[in-house]
Order: sequence, then C-alpha cells, then structure tokens
Amino acid sequence: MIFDHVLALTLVGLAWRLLSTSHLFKAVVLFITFGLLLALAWVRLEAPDIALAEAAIGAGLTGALLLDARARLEPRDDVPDIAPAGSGPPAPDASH
Amino acid sequence: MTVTFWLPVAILLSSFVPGVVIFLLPEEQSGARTALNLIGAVIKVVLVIGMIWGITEGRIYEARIPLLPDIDLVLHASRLPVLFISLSAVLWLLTTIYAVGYLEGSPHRSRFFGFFSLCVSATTGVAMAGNLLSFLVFYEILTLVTWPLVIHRGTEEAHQAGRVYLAYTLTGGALLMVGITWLHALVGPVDFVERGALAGIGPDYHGQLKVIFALLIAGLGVKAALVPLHGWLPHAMVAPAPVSALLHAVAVVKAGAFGIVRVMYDVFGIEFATTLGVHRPLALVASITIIYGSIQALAQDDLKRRLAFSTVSQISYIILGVATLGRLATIGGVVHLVHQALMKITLFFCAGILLETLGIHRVSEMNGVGRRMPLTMIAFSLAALGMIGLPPMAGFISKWYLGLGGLDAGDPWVLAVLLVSTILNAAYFLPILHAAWFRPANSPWPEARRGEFETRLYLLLPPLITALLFILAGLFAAAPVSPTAWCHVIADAEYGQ
Amino acid sequence: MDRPLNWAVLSVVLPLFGAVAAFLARARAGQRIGLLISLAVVLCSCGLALQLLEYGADRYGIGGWSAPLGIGLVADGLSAVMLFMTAVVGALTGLHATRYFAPRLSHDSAQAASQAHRRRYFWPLWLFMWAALNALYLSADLFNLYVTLELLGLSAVPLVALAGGPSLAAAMRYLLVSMLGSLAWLFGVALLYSAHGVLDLDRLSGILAPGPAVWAAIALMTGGMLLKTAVFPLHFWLPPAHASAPAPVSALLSAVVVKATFYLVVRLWAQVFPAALSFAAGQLLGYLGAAAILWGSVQALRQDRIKLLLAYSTVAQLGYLFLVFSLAMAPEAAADAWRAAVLFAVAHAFGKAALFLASGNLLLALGHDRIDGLHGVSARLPITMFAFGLAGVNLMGLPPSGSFIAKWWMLIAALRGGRWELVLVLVLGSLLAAAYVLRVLGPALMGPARGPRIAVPALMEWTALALALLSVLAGITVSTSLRLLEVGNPFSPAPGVPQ
Amino acid sequence: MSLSTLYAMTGVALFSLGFHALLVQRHLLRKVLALNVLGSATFLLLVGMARRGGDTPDPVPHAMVLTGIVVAVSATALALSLARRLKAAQGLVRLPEDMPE
Repeated sequence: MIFDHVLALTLVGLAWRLLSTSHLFKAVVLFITFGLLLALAWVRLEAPDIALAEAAIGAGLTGALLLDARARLEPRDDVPDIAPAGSGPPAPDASH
Repeated sequence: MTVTFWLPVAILLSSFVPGVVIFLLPEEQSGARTALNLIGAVIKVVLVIGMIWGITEGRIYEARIPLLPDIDLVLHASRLPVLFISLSAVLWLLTTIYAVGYLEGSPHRSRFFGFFSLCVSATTGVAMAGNLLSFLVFYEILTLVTWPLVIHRGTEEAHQAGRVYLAYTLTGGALLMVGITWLHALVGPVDFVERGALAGIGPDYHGQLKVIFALLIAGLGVKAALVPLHGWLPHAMVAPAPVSALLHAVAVVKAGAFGIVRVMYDVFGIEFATTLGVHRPLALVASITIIYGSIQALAQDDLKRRLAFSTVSQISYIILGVATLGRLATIGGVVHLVHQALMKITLFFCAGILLETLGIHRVSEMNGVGRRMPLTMIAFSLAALGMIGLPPMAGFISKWYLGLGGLDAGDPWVLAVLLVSTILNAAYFLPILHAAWFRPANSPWPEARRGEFETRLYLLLPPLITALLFILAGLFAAAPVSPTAWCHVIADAEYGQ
Repeated sequence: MDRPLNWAVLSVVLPLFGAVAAFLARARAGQRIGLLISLAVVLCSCGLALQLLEYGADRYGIGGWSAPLGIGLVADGLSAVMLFMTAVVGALTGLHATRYFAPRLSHDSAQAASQAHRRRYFWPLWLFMWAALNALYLSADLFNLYVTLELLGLSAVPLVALAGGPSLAAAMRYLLVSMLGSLAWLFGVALLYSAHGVLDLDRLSGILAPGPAVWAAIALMTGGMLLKTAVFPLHFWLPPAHASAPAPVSALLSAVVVKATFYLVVRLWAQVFPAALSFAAGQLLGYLGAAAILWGSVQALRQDRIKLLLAYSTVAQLGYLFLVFSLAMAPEAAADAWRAAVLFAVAHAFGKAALFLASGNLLLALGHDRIDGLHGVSARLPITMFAFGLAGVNLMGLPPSGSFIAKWWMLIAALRGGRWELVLVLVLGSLLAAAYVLRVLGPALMGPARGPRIAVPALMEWTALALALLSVLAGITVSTSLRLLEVGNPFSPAPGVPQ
Repeated sequence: MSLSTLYAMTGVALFSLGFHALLVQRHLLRKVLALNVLGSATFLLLVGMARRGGDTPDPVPHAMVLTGIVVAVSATALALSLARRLKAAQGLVRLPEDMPE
C-alpha cells in the first residue's frame, strides 16, 4: 500500500513537472517516464493488458512521436518557453 | 378530390407556375415571357369566374392539405375571399399588360416578372387562407417576394427603401406570429368562421384575448399602413410604377386590410369584439390614420408620394367600416376594398405614364399636361374625383354606406371623419386637376412618337379599363352583379341575417 | 424478426469500407468509389426509414458479441431522421465536392499540387467521418458513443486542415477542443459506470438514481458535448474552423457534425437523464441558447466575409436547439419542444449546407468572399444567389421553411409555459437573422452586373439549390417526417399524433 | 483508502493538472502533452472507480481504456503532424493568440 502511495504521488509530481518545465526536451522525457510509471500503476490495478499497451503505445510510440516533433518544431534545442506571466503554473526554475 | 378541392389550388398555381417558369427563362426571351404571363393571368380570370359562378350556386371551395398534426393548410373560398381573389385576378391581368409596356427594354425583366407573379400568388393565398396559420404563411411569403420588386431599380435609394420595407413588415410579421401562436396556445387551432370562431370563450381569457387582438392588429396594421406603422409606404415609392400600383391596390396594403377584416369578422366575430370592447380603439386608430394620411398628402409635391399618403388614408376607410358596428358600415368598408383598388391603381398607372412618357414626377411639373395627354388625364381625373367621393363614382358609394353605417351604429363622429377627409381629399386632388387642365404648360411638351397615341398602347389601355370599371361599379351599385351587392350578402352572413 | 436487409449495419459498414478503398485507390477512382458509396448510403437511410415505419424500432448486434463488449446498434425514429439528414446533405455535398476539388488550371504548380492533395484525401476522410456519424446515431451504449465521438473528431479535423493556410491553426484548435470534449464525456462515463455498472442507454435510464456522482457525470458529459457543439460561450473555436475549411467541408461541419453532438445531448436528456434532471438545469441550457442566438447573430452582422458570417450564424442557430431544453422541462410542452428541435436541426442542416456550398461557388467565381465585393453578383450567378436567398428564408424562420414550423412550435411551447423572455428571444433572433441574410442579398441584387456571367460548374450551383429547396420544403413535408420520428419515440408521445 | 480509490483520486488530480495546463500553455507541444496527461487521468479514473465493487477485475473498463489509448496516440499523431505543417507554412508553434472574431 505504501508503494502505491509513493507511486501515486510520483505520478502527480511527474505530471506537474512535465507540464511546467521550461525545457521542451525535458518535458518529453518526463512524459515518457510518466508513461512507464503509469504502466506500473496499471499492473497494481491488476490490468496487465493495459500496462503492456501503456508501455508500448502510451510511453513508447507517443514518446517517439513527441521526440520527433520536438526536434522538428524547435531545432535549436531547448528554447525556454515560459508561459505568459500570471497565466501558467509557476516556473520551476528555482528547483534546477 | 373534386373540383371544390382543385379549383382553389388551380387558381393559386395559375400565377405560381408561370412565375417559376419565368425565372428560368433567359432575359432575351421577352415574347415567351409575355405570353406566359398573359396566359397565366387569363387562365386565372377564367378560373375565378368559374368559382364565382359556383359560389352563387351555393358551392363552397375548400382544399385542405395536412401541414402539422393538428393544423391543415387550408384554402377556402366563399363570398368574402372570392371578392378579393377576383379583384387580384383582374388587376393582375391589367397590371401585367401595363408592366410589359412599362419595362420594355429594361434589365432584369425575368426576375421582375417572376417575383411579380409570385407576389400575386401569395396575395391569392392570403385571400383564400382558411385559418390563421395558412394566412400567416402566405402573408410572410408575400413580404418576401415583394422585397425584390421594391428594390428592383437597384439604386442605393431603392435599397434603403427595401431595408425600411423589410424592417417594418418583418417586425409586423413577427408580432402577427406571436399573436397567432398565442391564440393557438390558448384555444387550439382557429379556422376562419363567419360570425367569428372565438364567440364562446369564457371571461377568464378575455384579458389575454384583448392583448392577442392588439398583437394581430399591430402585425396586420404594418402592411395596412395604420398610423404610426405606415412609415415604409412612402419609401416604397421608389419601386417601378407597376409595382406601386400592385402594392397599393392589390397586394401588400390590401393583404393587411383584408387580414384585419378576417380577424374582426371571422376570428373574433363582431359581437364578441364588441363584448371585449376592442372595436372602438380600432375605429379611433383608423380615424386618426384617415385624417393624418390626408394631411400628409397635402404637403407632398412628389406625385407618387402624394398618392402614397392618400393610400394610407383611404385604406383606413376599410378598417373604419369594419370597426364600426352594423351591416351598412360593413358593406361600406368591405366594398371599399374593391373600390379603392380600382381607383388607386388607375392613379398609379397614370402617374407611371406621366413619368415614363414625359418624365414628370412632381405635381408642380404637371401644368397643362391635360392637353398633351388627354386620355391619361381623364382617367386620372375621374379616379381623383372618385377618391374625393363625387357621385356617381365608386368612392361615393363607399362613403355613403360608411356614413349611413356610422349613423346607424350611433357613432355620428364617423360622419365627421368622412366629411373632414373628403374636404382634405379635395384639397390635395383638385389642385392637381386644376394644374393639369387649366394652367398653361411650363414649357412645350415633347411630341408623341409617330404611330402612338399620347403614349404606348400597353400603358394607356389598363388605366382606361380600370377607370371604366370603377365608374360602372358606382353607376350600377344596385345591380345584382356589382361588388356592392356582393358585399350585401357578405354583411348579411357576418351579422347572421 | 424477418427483416430482408440490415440497413442500419450497412449504413455504418459501407462508408467504412468505402473509406479504406478510397484511401487505397487513386484520386479519380477514389472519387468514383465515394460517389457510389454516397448513393448506397442514401438508399440505406431510405431503406432504414421505410423498415422502421413498417416494423418499429429495433436492436442489432454485430459480430455475435452481446452487450456491453459487443457493438450493439439501435435504430429508432430519431436515429433514422439523423441518418437521413446526414445522407442527403452528405450526398449532395459530395457531388458539389467533385467539382470544387476538381483540378483547376493554374500556373502555380504548388497550388495545383495542393488541389490534388485535397482531392486525394477528401473522400477517404469524409467517408470515414460518415461512418463515424452513422455509428454515433445508431450506438446504444455510452462507450461506443465515446469511440464514435473520437473517430468523428479524428476525421473532421484533417478535413478542416485540407484548406491549408489559416485553416491549420483552426484545425489544431478544433482538435484540442474536440479531444477535451471527448475526455470530459469519458470522465462522465466513468462516473456513471462506477455508480451503476451499466453502459447501455436503455438499461441505464431504468436504474439511474440521482446523486452527486450522477449529477457530476451529467455535468461533465453535457459540458463536453456543449463544447463540441460550440454552444455559447464555448463556441470560440467554431467560427475559425468552419470559415477556413474548404466550402464542402464547412457545409458538412456546420450542417451535420455539430448536430451529432447535439443529438447526443438530446438522447441523454430526453431518454436517460430525465429522472435526475432539475428544472434549473434545463433553464441553464435554455439561457445559454438564448445568449447564443443574440450574440451569434450580432457577431454575424459584424462580419465582412460571407463564410465567417455563416459560421457565426451557425453559432446563433445552434442556440435555438438549446433553447428547447428549457422549454422541454415543462411536461405539457415537452413533445412540441423536442419535435421542434429535431425539425429545426434538420432544416438548418439543409439550409446551412446550401449556404456554405453557395459561398464556395462565390469564392470560386469571384476569388473572394467579401460582402462589399458582391455588387450585382446575382445577375452573374443567379442560381447560386437564388439558393442563398431560399436558404436565407430558412434562417429567418419564414414560411414555408422547416425552421418556420419549428419556431411555430417553440413559440407555442414558450407561450404555454408563460416564458415571455424566450418569446422575445425567438422574435429577435428571426429579425437579426433577416438583417444578416440581407446584408449579403442586398448588395448581390444591387446595381448592374459588373463583369460577365461567370461560369461555375452547373453541378455546384444546382446542388446548392437542391439543398436550399429541401430546407424550405422541410416545412411542408413535416407531417410525413413526424411519422418517422414517432417510431420508438424517445420523447413522451405527442398529443394529436396518430400512434 | 483502498487501492482503487487511491488511483481514482490520482486520476482526479492528474485531470485537473492536465486541464489547467491545456488552458494556459501556449506551445502546441505542451498542449499535446497536457492532452495526453488528461487522457491517462481519465483512464486511471475509469479503471479505479470501476474496480470498487468486486475483487475480480472488470473486463469492460479494460477494453475501454485500451481503445482510449489507441485513440489518444492517433490524436497525438494527428496533432503533431498539424503542428509540423503549421510550423512549415506559417512558422507558428503556438496558436494565434487573438482569434479572428
């Protein structure tokens, strides 16, 4: 049960980070991690079929698509992309 | 499926089908277009004569087509509708002849004659509508198909007039629709019935019914040009003369007046309207309109605008007759539906001729025109004298019955309204006649083209015929086939005698 | 049950196979396949309608699986009406598209290539969307509806993007909105399923117990669908998407696709949720509808391009559909109100499709769709402008159009319930519609024709006219179509209708 | 708190995070990420809440989630290809802020 609590918290934390980080590349990598951990959650929920699909499609395929798109959309690697002031979650610059 | 079903439908189609076909004709085929128009108009007149004969034999023509689960689309022809139908059929024929001459060589004629025919079809539908929903359907279609005619010239002024026209009539249509749906929500579907469909309604609903009456009259009053809802009519003058003639005599204005006749007699019923006490305010509005229209007409120099305000005034004679109790006033009001049409269409035909032939559109330009165009001005003068109410012209008959009706109903002020209006009519028509006949021309008139009378025959014939018609209608008012006699029977039915 | 042919299943399967075939085939063959399938689906929808009239509503299973995992289809009068509406609009728009996307003479090779691209992908995408639409009308459980919703979105978005240029951003926004709406729906489904363990609409309606979870589900699902139907104030995505798509696609989107999600809300509110709904909920939707009518109409009046005007007009006209939710909360007016909504939706579908096709013709003929550049165009494109005028009559709600009859019922329902504010909105909406329709018609009829008569392929003009005529005739033929709607009527039976 | 409730609540939390990000983020790629988080959240919720009743896993939500994952990846692919075309055609990686209203 403790494991599940940790997993749930990690998922929420990861989601928070991946949606608010100022670096697109980092965001995509975080998203792939998020997908893999989500697959773990599916296993805990006794849904191995979904876990497999999540790992292969949710994390793998979607991740690959996102990485490819990022490379084409922002070729000059990580241009900081901070949401307009006051409208987004606080920029997490303080933590890294 | 018998002749009583098909005849009303055929009368409607006799102008609808040519209208649709004309749209598809190329602009150059003016021969085919004229032929189609005239054939349709003649067929319509023949069919209507057949219908009149049938009705005198005691037949009732009715076509019911299911529209909604609880309401049919009803075409119903008895004595009152057929009065309006025959009027529109005859005048469509004459106006078509006139319009062919008037628009010779001008652009967009397919569009014009197409909408012209549709306009007459819608008017026929308004005449024959057997319940309020059917009436509304044709009434709104009439609004729509008249708009392209009003803006036909395509100038900025015409478009402005078109916008004003639609702003008024569509708002009026919306009020009418609210009134009709409200009545429907209250008492269910309402068919037109002689002596009124609502007579048996209990006093609980009287308050709402008064409001509904006001909504219906307001909706219809826009087209009937009741003051203060008349604002569109003087603007609509920019339309070509045949359109003005049709608008003022047959189609739009008459549809409004006819609707008020229907609402008063066949929906509320004269007795029930008296119980509600709604007839007096209506009579008052009609009286104000009569006087106001005449006063405004006095001030106009533009001939067609003067005629337009004269229409505002004259149409309310019909409404005054309807709102005054008693058989005689009813006869006076309903027969004016016909008499006003014949006289006013003559005036507009003549105004159009003056404009087309000599370029005259102001009263002040008419000095001495009588010598240049004697036939036209004779027709014009007769119609003007008829409007004033000179015996034995048709206008006199209307005023006579209205006056008697007013006395009969114990409303002598009706007589006063008629008197004042007659003086005003004289004041705005007689100067025109004086100028045309007795003043010298401002400058020499251009000569008539060789092989023509004073103007093209197509233009000249229709006003002469309509002038003849209203003189006959006046002279032979007592004859059994006259409109007046017909109205006697209608009034008897509405008063249950 | 002896039914000679399973029209309902065919109407889903045929366009699906057609989509695959058109995708694999070459452009020209793809178009032929598309037209053939269109014809077949029209026949299917007619067949289904006749079958329903004869045998009554029915349920079909596909592939032998039983609910809830199998794909069950249910056909009743309402679904048949929607199916028929889609088939007619789709077939005529498809015919129009054969000319609209035809190769054009162009010196610009890039332009020629993008035209070829449009022509290549229109048919597979549209047939796929058609299959999704038909499946949506026929689906009987919440999850299948989710799937059809997603398929609908995934095919509609690339159709918008076919136009290229500014349509790309609009398509992107449309995609995001569409996905968000579907996920909100799925969230609601999750809540309902956890509460009741049932997905089938009929079974759910029997056991639905009001409670916070159900209310939240209703709010989420309705909210998601309102977003996808572009109900004010969630309409922001619609005008750019509908205005920038290629004309035939705009026609399909404005006429049919927004109606599909509206249909879902009607299904749920009339058939599944009534026990859990309060008067206030209906009021809220009604007032949103009223605001949409006024706001959309005023915006339409302010546009200077025809396609944007039409798109805002769609926002306004969708308002009428939601006005009905408020009217239908009064039991004595419910039957009139729902019938009005369905008739209004159908008439608007025909009319708005006609208008967008006509705007496509203008665009092709003039090279622009600016209102101030229309002077005298009616003499140069008479049939197109006539179609525009007729369909405009339907927008104004004037007789004999379908929306006249619909507004007649709405007015009666509003008057019976003493809803004066809605009476006022209905009247104002019609007058405003007249104003913005005339903003286009006025200049078009004005003045002499500038320039020669323009050759627009006759097919493009006549398909627009046919749809416009249908929208006007919808009012006259209403008594026959009502009989179909009454089959397996999800609404309370209407008084006065032969059962 | 049971296992299912825990994950269902995780789903709710993720849903609000994703929803918020979808609204406020401007970059298209971030919007796509937000949408994916939103989808995963809904799936968690679906399975988590459906499990509350019995011990044996219910196959219905599983089927739904599997379908949902496939739909999500298709939508992502579509969104990304649109984004690429938008970038190629107009150099945009965000939606135009002021909409043509």
